[in-house]
Amino acid sequence: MTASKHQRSDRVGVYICYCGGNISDHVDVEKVRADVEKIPGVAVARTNMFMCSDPGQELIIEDLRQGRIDRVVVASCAPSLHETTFRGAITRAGANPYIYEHANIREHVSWVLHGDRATAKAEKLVAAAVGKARLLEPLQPIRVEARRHVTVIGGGIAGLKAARVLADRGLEVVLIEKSPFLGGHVARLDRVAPHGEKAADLVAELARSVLEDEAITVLTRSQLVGFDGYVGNYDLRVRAVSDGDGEGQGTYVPFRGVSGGTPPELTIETGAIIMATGFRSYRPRRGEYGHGDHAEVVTLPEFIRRFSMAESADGTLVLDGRIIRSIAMIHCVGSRQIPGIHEEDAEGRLNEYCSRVCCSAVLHAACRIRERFPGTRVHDLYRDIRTYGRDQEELYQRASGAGVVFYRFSPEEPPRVTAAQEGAAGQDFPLRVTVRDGLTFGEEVEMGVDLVVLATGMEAAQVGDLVAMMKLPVGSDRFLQEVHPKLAPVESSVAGVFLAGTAQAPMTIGEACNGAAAAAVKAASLLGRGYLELDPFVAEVDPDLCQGTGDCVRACLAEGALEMVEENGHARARVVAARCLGCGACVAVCPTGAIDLKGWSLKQYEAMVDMIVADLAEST
Amino acid sequence: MASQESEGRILILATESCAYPGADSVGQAHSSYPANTYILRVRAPVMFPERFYLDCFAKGISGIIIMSCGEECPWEGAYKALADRIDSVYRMMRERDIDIRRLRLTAICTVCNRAFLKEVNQMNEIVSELGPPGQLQTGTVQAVDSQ
Amino acid sequence: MTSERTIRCDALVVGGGIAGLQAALDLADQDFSVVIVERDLSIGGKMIRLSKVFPTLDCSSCITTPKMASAAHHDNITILTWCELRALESANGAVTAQVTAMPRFVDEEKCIGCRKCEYACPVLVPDPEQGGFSATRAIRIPFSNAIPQVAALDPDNCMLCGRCARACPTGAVDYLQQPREITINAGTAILATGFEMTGPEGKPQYGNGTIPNVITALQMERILAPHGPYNRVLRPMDGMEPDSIAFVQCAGSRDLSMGVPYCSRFCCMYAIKQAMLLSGALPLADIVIYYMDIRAFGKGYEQFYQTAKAMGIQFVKGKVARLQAQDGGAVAVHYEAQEGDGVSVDSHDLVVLSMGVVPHWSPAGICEVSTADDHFIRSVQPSLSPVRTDLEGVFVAGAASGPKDIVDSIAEAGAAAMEASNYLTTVSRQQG
Amino acid sequence: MFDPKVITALLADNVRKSGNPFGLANGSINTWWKGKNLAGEGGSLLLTGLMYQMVPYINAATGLLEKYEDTPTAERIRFARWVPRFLSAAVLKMKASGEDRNSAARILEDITRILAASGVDFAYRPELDFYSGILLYDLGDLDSFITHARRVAGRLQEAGVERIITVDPHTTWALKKLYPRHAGYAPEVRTYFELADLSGSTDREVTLHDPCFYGRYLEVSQVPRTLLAGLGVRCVEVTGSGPFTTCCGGPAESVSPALALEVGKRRVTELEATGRPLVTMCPICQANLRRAGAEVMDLATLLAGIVENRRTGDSSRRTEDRGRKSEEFPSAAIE
Amino acid sequence: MTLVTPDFVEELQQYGDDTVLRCFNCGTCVAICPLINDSFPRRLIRYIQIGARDRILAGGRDLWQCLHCGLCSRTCPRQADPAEVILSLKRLVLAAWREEDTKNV
Repeated sequence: MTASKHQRSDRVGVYICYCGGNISDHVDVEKVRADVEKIPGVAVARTNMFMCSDPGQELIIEDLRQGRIDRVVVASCAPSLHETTFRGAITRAGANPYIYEHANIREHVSWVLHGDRATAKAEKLVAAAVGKARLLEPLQPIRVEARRHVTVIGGGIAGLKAARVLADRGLEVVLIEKSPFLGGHVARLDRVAPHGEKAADLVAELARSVLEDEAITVLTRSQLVGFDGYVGNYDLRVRAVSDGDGEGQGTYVPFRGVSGGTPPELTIETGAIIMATGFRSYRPRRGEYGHGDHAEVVTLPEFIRRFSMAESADGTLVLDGRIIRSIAMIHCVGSRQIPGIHEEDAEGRLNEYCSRVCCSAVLHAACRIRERFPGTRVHDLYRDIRTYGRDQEELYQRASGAGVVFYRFSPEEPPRVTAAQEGAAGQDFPLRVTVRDGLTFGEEVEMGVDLVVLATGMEAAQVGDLVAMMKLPVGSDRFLQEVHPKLAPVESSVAGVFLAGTAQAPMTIGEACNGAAAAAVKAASLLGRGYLELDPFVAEVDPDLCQGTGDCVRACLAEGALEMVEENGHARARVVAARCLGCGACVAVCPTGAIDLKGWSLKQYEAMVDMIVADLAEST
Repeated sequence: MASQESEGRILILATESCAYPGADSVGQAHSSYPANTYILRVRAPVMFPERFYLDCFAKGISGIIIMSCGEECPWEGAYKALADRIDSVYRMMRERDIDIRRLRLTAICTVCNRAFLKEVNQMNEIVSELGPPGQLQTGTVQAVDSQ
Repeated sequence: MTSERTIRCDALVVGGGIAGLQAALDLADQDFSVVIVERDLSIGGKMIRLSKVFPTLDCSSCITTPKMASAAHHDNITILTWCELRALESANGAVTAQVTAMPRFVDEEKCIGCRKCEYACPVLVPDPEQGGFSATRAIRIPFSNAIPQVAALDPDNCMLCGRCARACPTGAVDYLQQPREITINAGTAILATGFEMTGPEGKPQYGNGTIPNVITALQMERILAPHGPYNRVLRPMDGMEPDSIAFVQCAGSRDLSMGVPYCSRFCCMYAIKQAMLLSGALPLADIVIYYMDIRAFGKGYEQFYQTAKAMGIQFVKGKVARLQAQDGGAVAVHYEAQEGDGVSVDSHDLVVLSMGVVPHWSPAGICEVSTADDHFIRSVQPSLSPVRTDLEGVFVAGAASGPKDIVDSIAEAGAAAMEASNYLTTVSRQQG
Repeated sequence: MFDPKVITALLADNVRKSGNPFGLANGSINTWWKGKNLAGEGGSLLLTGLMYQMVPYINAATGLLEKYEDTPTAERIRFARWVPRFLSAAVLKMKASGEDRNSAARILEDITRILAASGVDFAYRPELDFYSGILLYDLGDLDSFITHARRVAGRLQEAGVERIITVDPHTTWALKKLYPRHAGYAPEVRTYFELADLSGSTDREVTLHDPCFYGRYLEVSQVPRTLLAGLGVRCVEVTGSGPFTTCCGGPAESVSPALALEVGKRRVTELEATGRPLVTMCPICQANLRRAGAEVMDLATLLAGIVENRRTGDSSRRTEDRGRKSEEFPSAAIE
Repeated sequence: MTLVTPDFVEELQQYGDDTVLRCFNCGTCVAICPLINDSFPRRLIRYIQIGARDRILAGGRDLWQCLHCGLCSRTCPRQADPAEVILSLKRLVLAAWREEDTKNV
């Protein structure tokens, strides 16, 4: 609290710009100057052809240096153009930049009004700015010490990538993974669509470089159980989970990943957290496309694993000793579900979103089958082919060229998988798939198959414990929710907690790695200096006025930005500046006016209104 | 437009991320609108308590337009809190016999020139029709430093 | 008038669209100094010219301007607009770029963006920023929220009458301005050169651009923008309010016969978005989207698509084979109604083409970074590090490496900034 | 529509017997060259492929088929095993109009003038001017086409022909693309307008109808445009042009004259929208578009007219050619 | 109900076509075709893809409505060359007819 809290400045300098006629053609700038000079508190009022020019700025600097003024108002164009210019000039004069207020008399006056009315309105706006300026306080950016340390939760591809790039940037990293292995779902793939890199290579190389890096502590079979603190200064507790067996550290185990070490129970002091908690593969309901009823119906992940051990019989695929002459692959299993058509899960939920990666994954698998086993037919049953990404459409083309036959079904009439009827023509296959095919003019077509592969989608990982503990928002799709898809796409609403990869939404490996690096760059920007510099526009409590009602805490939009503390036996509100967003939601609800927003205070607005209505008061 | 312009003063609380640049955009387009409009730049209008609005009317402001970011508000939850607040201001205005058309909550984007002009002109018509709000409480105004 | 100027910085970002701005901000926020080189008169790229953006239907300008302003006011960022990259080399941990600052014929330092020149100019030209639907002047600020707010004179249309120079309060108009060469010495570079849309020209099936009331999606963006050319939805030929609007998907993508075999990725979503906005502006209009596959793959996209269906927007599966002008400005759409009557010809008042997305810039002859068959910049590690090119120290972000929606471009820009930062860190460690 | 099975069999039979689809002796239809004193040796061989010469017979046959197609008889006999006996050589010969024959002859003569004016060294040998067999290929009778093509190729190879100048798109396509693949014969093939190098000047506008084979399959539609532009003729384009040209309907004549007419009419409407004189460079296109009601000039007529500075486009010009007595010439039938 | 028998594609390859599987059923050929007001080329292509040989033979004569003008092939987004497919089918149908005739004789 500064001593001058309730005092008004008497040394406001007002500078009015001609803007080369843009203002002065419509506003009588000299009249404004003359009238403004009479406003109480105004020490100096000057005009200039171009306030933004060096001579214009010099006027301000000189007056400040000479001590003629201690508050500045410039009346010129829109603040978006030159507010920073004039704050800069004030800084150059050795003063605090926050003693500045801007009056917009070009965009809001001279460009929309002419004649006396323009001059009168300009005067009012300048007067209002003076009213506010008199109450302005010098402010300092809020400096919060921050640990140059990031904790990454999840040892899948996104977590590994985030850890890798953060360590390269010189930050310390702890990587926490629940399972004994690093690599997540990617480790369970064989080759990666659309280019066909070996998933094992991708994972092994990245995981080993993470394990070998001294700046990264890898904790496998570990779980986050405690979360406390705030941005830049989080305290985490990690506990070992007795889940499964590991191998020697750094060993690559096919379809499981790279083995990590065994963790101690520990506490981590960290500056930021990256959520790379990944996804869960959709598990078909019993009976969904015959899954569970027929052994020949498998999910795509299961198929990929078995296919890695495929054998050939004269160019025909052999899986687990069974000759596979014909395969049906069905898209959108557990994705793009529609209320009223699809069955809800046990918790009454539907996966209404598209899982994004399945189309390419299916087509990639289909190409691999056809190219390696030309004797095996592949039927692809889809709703829309979504080969959106680079080289993905080409994969679709390649699949067509390789002889994959496509069928388009509508969600209202999905394919039916049934056991083949005895004696029916062409039915020496164990299963038959029937579908009303949009491509064949809506006719029902039928195919005999040895295997049905279901392209199961992605579901949000089960991280309810973390969500509850860290108070993270989740979307209606149950994935972790970012603040805004474009303005803050990897930021969660908890400051210093970022989202990476499929924790946020279904993504390809490339997209997950991009997401991870994008989250990492935010963490690096945040913590790079070892301290955070936050806008000074935060709430401020006057303990003398605070009655401890707690209304402000309830109104606060940011978790933990306001708290109640005991002070001399009285409950008082306290602002945690590092968490305050500066929205002012608390200001409105305080019954005693004890809380206000620095730099944008309610009192300042009241002063502005007073200036706008000042002549009304005179006339009464 | 000038001939129909009311003497009543209209206060516009415009959010710094949406509506205030929106008003700048109207200026850039040189679209004229009534002169009795005073645009104040705010971070989030959710900071104003009920009494702020009532005081404004008491001080002689004839109409207030809150130009928010609407659903694009950068503060999650602020818009809803604001809407609730305005409902309660309306209640209080009715109790005090102040025509609730004098206060309006709207969303204006950075390039919503037409919407801006429409809001301003409509409010101008309203305050022309209604005249100044009740009796002035000079006491509040005298709080202005007048040495 | 030609003057040499050398700028030193940590990172050069080529392209000031949303990807370039995001990458620059993410670098600058780590205290790296950044120079953005933008070919256009303003930063903001394609995004600043859009109406609203899917799937949130946020006002595009409101999302872009804060990023533009942060970049413009950032202490660590220098923005060079109207600059052409002539050469970009990377060697020994350093990047050197040659840039030509094209003449605006207006002194950037003196111009205060007041537009007096624009009002004085007697030459009316079709406004490229409004899809050519409205007029602007031969000297102008390119569009209302352009950054910088500096006028530029279009020498192709200027008739050198001198009125702008007389009107200018700061004497900024300079008819003799010459190109200036700038050398940029940086530690790393990010290519965020973005995309361009193919036009209807060269597509005889769609009338080669000669059929009235067949417009491109970017033109529709302007019509729908709150500060668009008509202030409402009208069709360009006769100002009629269209009762029936068609969107033709894959009008320049997924089509070997048009030389763009790949998917342009975001057309499905913007068509759905435009359809939704249209149905808001013209509640009684019939809106049809002709498509092959609806690719609503991103977060919230499928739900957006289903909402559009529920709003009554029609989705017709079938690629439009041909468009034909009809009497009264209507357009005949020829397609196979696969879920209906087979060969069909439907008439619409306005047709919007979702054209193909192609790179905005080619590195050929400028930079040794290689491109793939699709002409976009090649990523050497498409899975683990999609932002990496085959030129050391040079990274790529956004649509420069393939069509990408805004969300994906922003994420990739962050990733490019991260990798570029690490490159700088590594080089300085090695050298220091 | 007539039974394609029967039509195909009939045409294949005719080609086998006479070397052309009508069962007429090549010598009896190929008479245009007489009295022209064309060089028989040296340079490239001008090979008309007899397409222009066949137009009078195509018109005659189409006229006859047309009469039957829409009758109740046709309904009953649709796709039946029915031999249209009126398609006999004798009937066709009788029905072929003298004017059509003269018109075709004049176009071919114009082509020789264009070649001469361009300084092209060419020879014409009526006994080596064969029908390419293209219709058999189009109808799907690949075996018959190959048999015929091999015979033609054999004769040309035997005569040492390595460079060929063609005058119509169908023959050009067949010789350029199909003969190398199916008959093992790959001479250098150029159309006459690709070789044309003309001077002259005029100031007029026309609309070109690109034949499918030139515009789409061979992609040479820019060649006549450039040539014309050099002579002061501007081409006013329709959307369906070049590689995206719209079919004239002609090729359907043999199975469905009604269909051919319908397609032709649609194309005529498209073309006539420019309001300019119509020009094409294919005898089939010209015949079918004329049947659909359009005035269509051949490119050769236009070019020759400009070079010789004569007025073109008047179908009744040069009446002195009319009724010129046709001379018989030794058989050019194969074998 | 049609039972899919994809082997037909291979049979057709003898008659020249090897592009039919490239077709992704967009319908361009159908709507661009100047002469047939039916789902003509794609219908046949689709029948080939699912192996509906009998249907193709039953409607074999309709193939000859195709003028081989090539517009469908030119505009085909997948370069599936519908015109060439039709030509191959004509050959296949002719061969089938001839075989039938031989049998009858």
